Amino acid sequence: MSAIERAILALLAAMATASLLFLFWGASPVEVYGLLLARTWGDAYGFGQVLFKATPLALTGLAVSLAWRGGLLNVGGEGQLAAGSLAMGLVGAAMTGVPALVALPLALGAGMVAGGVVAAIPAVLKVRAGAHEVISTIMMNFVVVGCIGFIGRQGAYVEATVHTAPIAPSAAIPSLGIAGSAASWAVALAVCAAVALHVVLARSRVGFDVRALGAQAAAAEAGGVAVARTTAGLLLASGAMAGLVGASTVLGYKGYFEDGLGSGSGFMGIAVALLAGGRPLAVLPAALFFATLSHGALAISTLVPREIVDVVMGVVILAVGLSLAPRQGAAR
Amino acid sequence: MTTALLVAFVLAVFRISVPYVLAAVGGTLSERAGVVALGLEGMLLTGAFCAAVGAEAGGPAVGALAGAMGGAGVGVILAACVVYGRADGVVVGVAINLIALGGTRVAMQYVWQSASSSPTIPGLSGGWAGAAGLAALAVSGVAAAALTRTAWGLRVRAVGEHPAAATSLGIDVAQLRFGAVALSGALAGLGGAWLALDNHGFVDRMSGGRGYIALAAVIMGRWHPGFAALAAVCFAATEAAQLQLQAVVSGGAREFIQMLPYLLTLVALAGVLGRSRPPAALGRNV
Amino acid sequence: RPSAEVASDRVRVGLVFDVGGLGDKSFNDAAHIGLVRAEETLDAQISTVEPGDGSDRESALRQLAAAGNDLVIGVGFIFTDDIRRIAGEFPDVKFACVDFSVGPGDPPPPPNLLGLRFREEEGSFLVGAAAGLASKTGKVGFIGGMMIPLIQKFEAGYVDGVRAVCPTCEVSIAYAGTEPKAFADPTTGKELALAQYGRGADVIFHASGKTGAGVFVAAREKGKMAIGVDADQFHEAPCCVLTSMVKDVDVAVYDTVLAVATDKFKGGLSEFGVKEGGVRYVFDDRNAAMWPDGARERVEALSAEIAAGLRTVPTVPQ
Amino acid sequence: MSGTLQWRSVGKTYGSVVACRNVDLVLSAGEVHALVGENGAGKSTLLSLAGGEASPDTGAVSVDGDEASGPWTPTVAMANGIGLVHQHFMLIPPMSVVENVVLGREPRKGLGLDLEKAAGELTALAARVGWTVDPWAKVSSLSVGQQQRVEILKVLWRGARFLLLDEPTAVLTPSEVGPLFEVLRRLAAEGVAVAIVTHKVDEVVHVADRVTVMRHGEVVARLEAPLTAAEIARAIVGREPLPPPQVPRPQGQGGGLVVRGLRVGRALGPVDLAIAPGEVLGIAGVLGNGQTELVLALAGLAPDALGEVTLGERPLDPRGGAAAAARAGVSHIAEDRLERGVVREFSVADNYLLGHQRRLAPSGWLDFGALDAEVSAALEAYDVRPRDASAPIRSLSGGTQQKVVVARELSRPGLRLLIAAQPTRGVDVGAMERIHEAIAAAASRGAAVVLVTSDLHELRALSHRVAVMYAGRIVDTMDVSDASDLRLGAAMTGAR
Ligand SMILES: Nc1ncnc2c1ncn2[C@@H]1O[C@H](COP(=O)(O)OP(=O)(O)OP(=O)(O)O)[C@@H](O)[C@H]1O
Ligand SMILES: Nc1ncnc2c1ncn2[C@@H]1O[C@H](COP(=O)(O)OP(=O)(O)OP(=O)(O)O)[C@@H](O)[C@H]1O
Ligand SMILES: [Mg+2]
Ligand SMILES: [Mg+2]
Repeated sequence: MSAIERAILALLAAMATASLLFLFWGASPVEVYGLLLARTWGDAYGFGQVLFKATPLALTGLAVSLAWRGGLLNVGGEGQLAAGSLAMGLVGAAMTGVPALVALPLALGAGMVAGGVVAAIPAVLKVRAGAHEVISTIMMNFVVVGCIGFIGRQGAYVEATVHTAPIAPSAAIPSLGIAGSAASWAVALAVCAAVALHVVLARSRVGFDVRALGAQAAAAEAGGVAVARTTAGLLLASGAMAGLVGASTVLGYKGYFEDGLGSGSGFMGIAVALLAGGRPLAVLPAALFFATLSHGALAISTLVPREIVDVVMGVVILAVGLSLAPRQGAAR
Repeated sequence: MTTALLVAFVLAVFRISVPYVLAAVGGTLSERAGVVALGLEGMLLTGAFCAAVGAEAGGPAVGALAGAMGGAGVGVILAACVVYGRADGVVVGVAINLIALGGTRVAMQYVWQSASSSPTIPGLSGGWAGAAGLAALAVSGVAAAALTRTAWGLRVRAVGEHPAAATSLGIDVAQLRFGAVALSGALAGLGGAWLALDNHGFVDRMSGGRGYIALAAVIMGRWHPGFAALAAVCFAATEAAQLQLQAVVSGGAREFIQMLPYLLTLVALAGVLGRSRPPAALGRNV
Repeated sequence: RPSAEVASDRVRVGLVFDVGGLGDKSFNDAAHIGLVRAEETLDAQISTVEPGDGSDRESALRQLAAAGNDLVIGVGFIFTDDIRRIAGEFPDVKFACVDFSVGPGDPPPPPNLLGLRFREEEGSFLVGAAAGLASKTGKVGFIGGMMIPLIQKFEAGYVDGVRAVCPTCEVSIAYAGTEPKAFADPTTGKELALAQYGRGADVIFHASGKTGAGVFVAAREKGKMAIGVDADQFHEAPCCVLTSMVKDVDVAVYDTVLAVATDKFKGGLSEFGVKEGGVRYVFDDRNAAMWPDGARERVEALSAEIAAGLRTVPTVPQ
Repeated sequence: MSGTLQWRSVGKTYGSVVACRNVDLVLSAGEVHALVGENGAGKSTLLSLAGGEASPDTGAVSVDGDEASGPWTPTVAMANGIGLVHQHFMLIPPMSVVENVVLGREPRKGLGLDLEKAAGELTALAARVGWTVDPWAKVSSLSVGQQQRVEILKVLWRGARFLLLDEPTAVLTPSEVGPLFEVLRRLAAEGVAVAIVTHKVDEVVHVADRVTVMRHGEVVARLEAPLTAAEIARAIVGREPLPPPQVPRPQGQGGGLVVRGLRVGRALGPVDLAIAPGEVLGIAGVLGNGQTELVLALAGLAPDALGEVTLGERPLDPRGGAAAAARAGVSHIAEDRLERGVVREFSVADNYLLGHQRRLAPSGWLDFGALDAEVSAALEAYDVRPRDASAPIRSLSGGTQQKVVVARELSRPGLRLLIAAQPTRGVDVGAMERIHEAIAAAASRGAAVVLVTSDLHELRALSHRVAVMYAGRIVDTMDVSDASDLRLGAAMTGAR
């Protein structure tokens, strides 16, 4: 079975599950799906919102995929993207009068650095003390949220609000202008990132090192891969990728950082990466798919509880997981 | 600290530790059998929800039972996918947690017409804290004994370390893993039930990441039920201290007090406890 | 954006809930009650949306505005910026925002947007005074949900109220957290309350959404007093709820619908304090027994002082 | 037909691979029966069919003439007295010996385990066979030879009458092989039927009463004692065996490998040694006496190593990582092929690339054209079958995988030091010849060669000098002509 066939199968399974839930709720599946599609791909605004929602998912999905290919599970996307977004908001706000050619890269760079810094602690713990990155990145999520609250209240937030001052216009990423939707050119950034990551993984020496490390660390080490350096670098790069999420939310949409902005995409990025099997190019459709469900949820909430969509997303991941499972008797 | 405050603190530690300890012990069993325990969060949440439904219908005892069964149900689904469906444990864990999150909210709207919380349910009075805390610790002791002293425990360890070896000796690896994961679900579900019963109600996302912390405890406890329980209690103690300290500390330090448990975990991970070795076949299908 | 719906005489109202959503037994439920009353008495046609994460809020507002509603209401300060933006895009639709926040230097809201603001500090002051009078130990507590300026307003008013009647009283302050989760974490609420009770506090005021459920559990367990928030929360712990700081969100919502229905809607800011009867404390047969003699009178006097503008209550913790 | 284990016309295919075809074989009480053949000939498959770990597509396995009525599972096989000792040990390292032995058939006392009882039985059983074991020792603390005893005791404790051993000697040193064979003979004399798979022809001559030779899943010859090595080798490869390769004595001195005071933790050292360019130093010793650490340190993979290593007068950092070592001209045929030698999930080509990725990506981008050319040439030169660079390496037989590893390591330009650790373990006679040739060729091109092997034939055939390791040190060094069994054996047991 090819990857595409598997994905379709998983999708069908999830749709069937959802249909049952809809029926149980007394809503016609046809009607619900119709509404879901009409409000997402069926109208310009909805499509724009899908693109907008897909961008953070793609970036965190790429972040998780990258680490995953090197044998690491980065569960710290939430913290990394929050830190990156705050940094983008603060640096963006400081860019008044600075031309876009300087302001935008600086703001983006600040987000990547902040995301990377958050990932640095798990990275150091991993290579120095052998600490499991799943646990340390989860802990970092909690720590970062606390730190952001502290920084915000110590003056980073506009008084009596939970958001920072607006960014300079030159640091803003232009909107795509799709029917008033929040979609911005940050979409292009995500696409470029996916392509770049794909090329690096498939064709570069570093990418080969990462793949070898992920497949079998001891053999990679014997093959000249600097395990500690590559592992640490990988986590940093993954954090930096997640730190880019603010490009879509802060620079491309809100124009400032707000407490909780973009949260949830770190966690969903894991699901996106899993659905994509860790392949950067497959991350893009996977992100679009989850974004469609996520935005469609709002539309169908008049007919059925919105949260059914969460269940559907879970079932999709489950179905993909099952369809990827090695068949009986196959080589281990 | 006066004696009264000390007692209050100890009771708080007991109360807070119950879900951590039960989930950590469950997680230890699951991982010792070779199945990644990433689904603890979903088990806790489902357990809490089922307990609230059960308690509303038939009182706290029914609630506790329903919680354990709800958690076990999640465990069964997870085990079916991982053990018989041969899916990756991490993937299934992520999926299960997402389904539990959405599923409890959907079910809440069905049962209570509210997406955010249940009505007040008959729960357990404050006096239960000590008993529940001790019972949870006792469970960890029983689990430790079962792992090291019984044939079942020997087999569980074997399938987690070297499933091929176990198979070659006629042991049904799938069945053992299935049982261990279902049991871990029941334990975590019971932990979730405590959350609901202690608070006389269920609220959306009630587990609040405790499943992940319990997983951290499993690792910090080096996959030993006793040490995992100890790690869980340490976690509860820092959390309790954090909550108690809030009553006396003010200002910007509060954020840092709230981070205390997580910071301590990071410090512990930084090598204070040394390196640990997971079960050799953890996460590997046969 | 043309509305595809058939025009009708009935006033059409859409409402978007805050995090926590319907069933939180305080803020969102209060808004819902006002809306339902409008449906029943004004024959309003209502629809509601519970958004998920952040960006859904704007989408939900937009969805309701585009669907031909006459009035779209956002429940919660977090809607402030989104609703401003959308109000600009849909000049023919009227908007209202509960807990609309205005920072220094913010422009006034557009003519089709009404910001509904409550002076929570005033109501909090009154229940603070009640707490100071009812406390036998001279120690009272405050438990906030997420540590944000809005909740710190409650804290500031409460502390000031306690001090006004009992300058020597100690007030312990605690917050459940710094994430939105802190409004939905009864376990932490219970622990914080038990910690404060354990240190001698005998009245605790919570402003923490669903987290407060844990505060009430603790109050019942310890037989100590608690103060509800947003709605009258007496039933949460009939033994022990001294009073509640009621914020009449339902009235504000109902009045706004009424204004639209009768073509009297005006944009701008609408403030609800003690004077307007938008925030108040609860004293009735059910809780009277918990109030010491003369306490009621004392709090009434303070209330009158505030209503008359003789007393200003701080909005930021001192 | 009592006391017999019989394969009746059994056939087994895995996908498109025919592992066994129409095999008839009888194993009788009292005999030691050797199963030989090339890699992938179907020997292990035959054993696993008997052990109930795989079920035959055609035919059946029967014990004492009776075919089992139900499915032939490991449990049923065990109950019928079949004891299978796998090539890769089926022991659980962190558990004790007795726990490993009783697993699946635990004696109980109330709710708990009765390990004391089992430990007593185990000690008695071991004594009967002539071994001493500590039932409470952790398996991970045992030497490979001891672990193998545990494996054998494990099946005997379960009442095995048919002892099936898959390549039991592949991991043993010569000094351990002899005693094992004695035990096997003794068991056979007691009425146990023993089947043994091995690639070492001499061992067959030494121990077997009868020999079955397999090729491509079929039985191609049945031989009976008295046996000659040449006859067996001919039957296996289907042609005359090649003479061992000639490695010319090195001419020049200096510029080779010099090691001074090398230590790795407590396991190794201090060790001093020098190897001239073109010289092969064979290292003998019982497994676990520091050979592994020595190999890792020379390959740059020992982070806790101390001491001085120079190669061609330039320093070589034993902690510096494999990449630095490779730049200095070091190639490493890893001892544990499946862990360190190959990335199991990678294709043949990607495995070839491993360790060459810097050379083949001078700009940071991989030069796939150059890689393809090199891989095709290597597959051709080493006769790797199938000639498919994109096949996953795990689909190749162990010997073929090893050929890819050898090809990769010997293709390093500027090769100055070749470390070959157990280069032909588990490899069939044909592949072994090819690998020996390659090592000899590397030496004659001027590389210093460290050959760590437990195969004395290999050691003597390739080495110029032999060093013996014991307890982390080199206890004896001799010219290969002086490396008699007696002298080697004495040094390996520490009795110098
Ligand atoms: N589980 C399996 N799945 C697929 N193919 C298999 C499996 N086991 C064995 N084979 C194939 O069956 C053939 C016979 O394998 P077997 O292990 O019996 O060979 P062998 O004679 O033991 O080889 P060696 O000397 O290398 O140990 C090989 O071609 C192998 O690739
Ligand atoms: N599950 C499997 N799938 C595919 N091929 C397999 C499988 N198991 C074993 N084989 C193949 O069977 C053959 C023999 O396997 P075996 O386990 O005896 O190892 P080997 O080739 O003897 O290697 P070594 O003895 O060096 O460890 C090899 O070709 C191996 O690749
Ligand atoms: Mg074999
Ligand atoms: Mg073999």
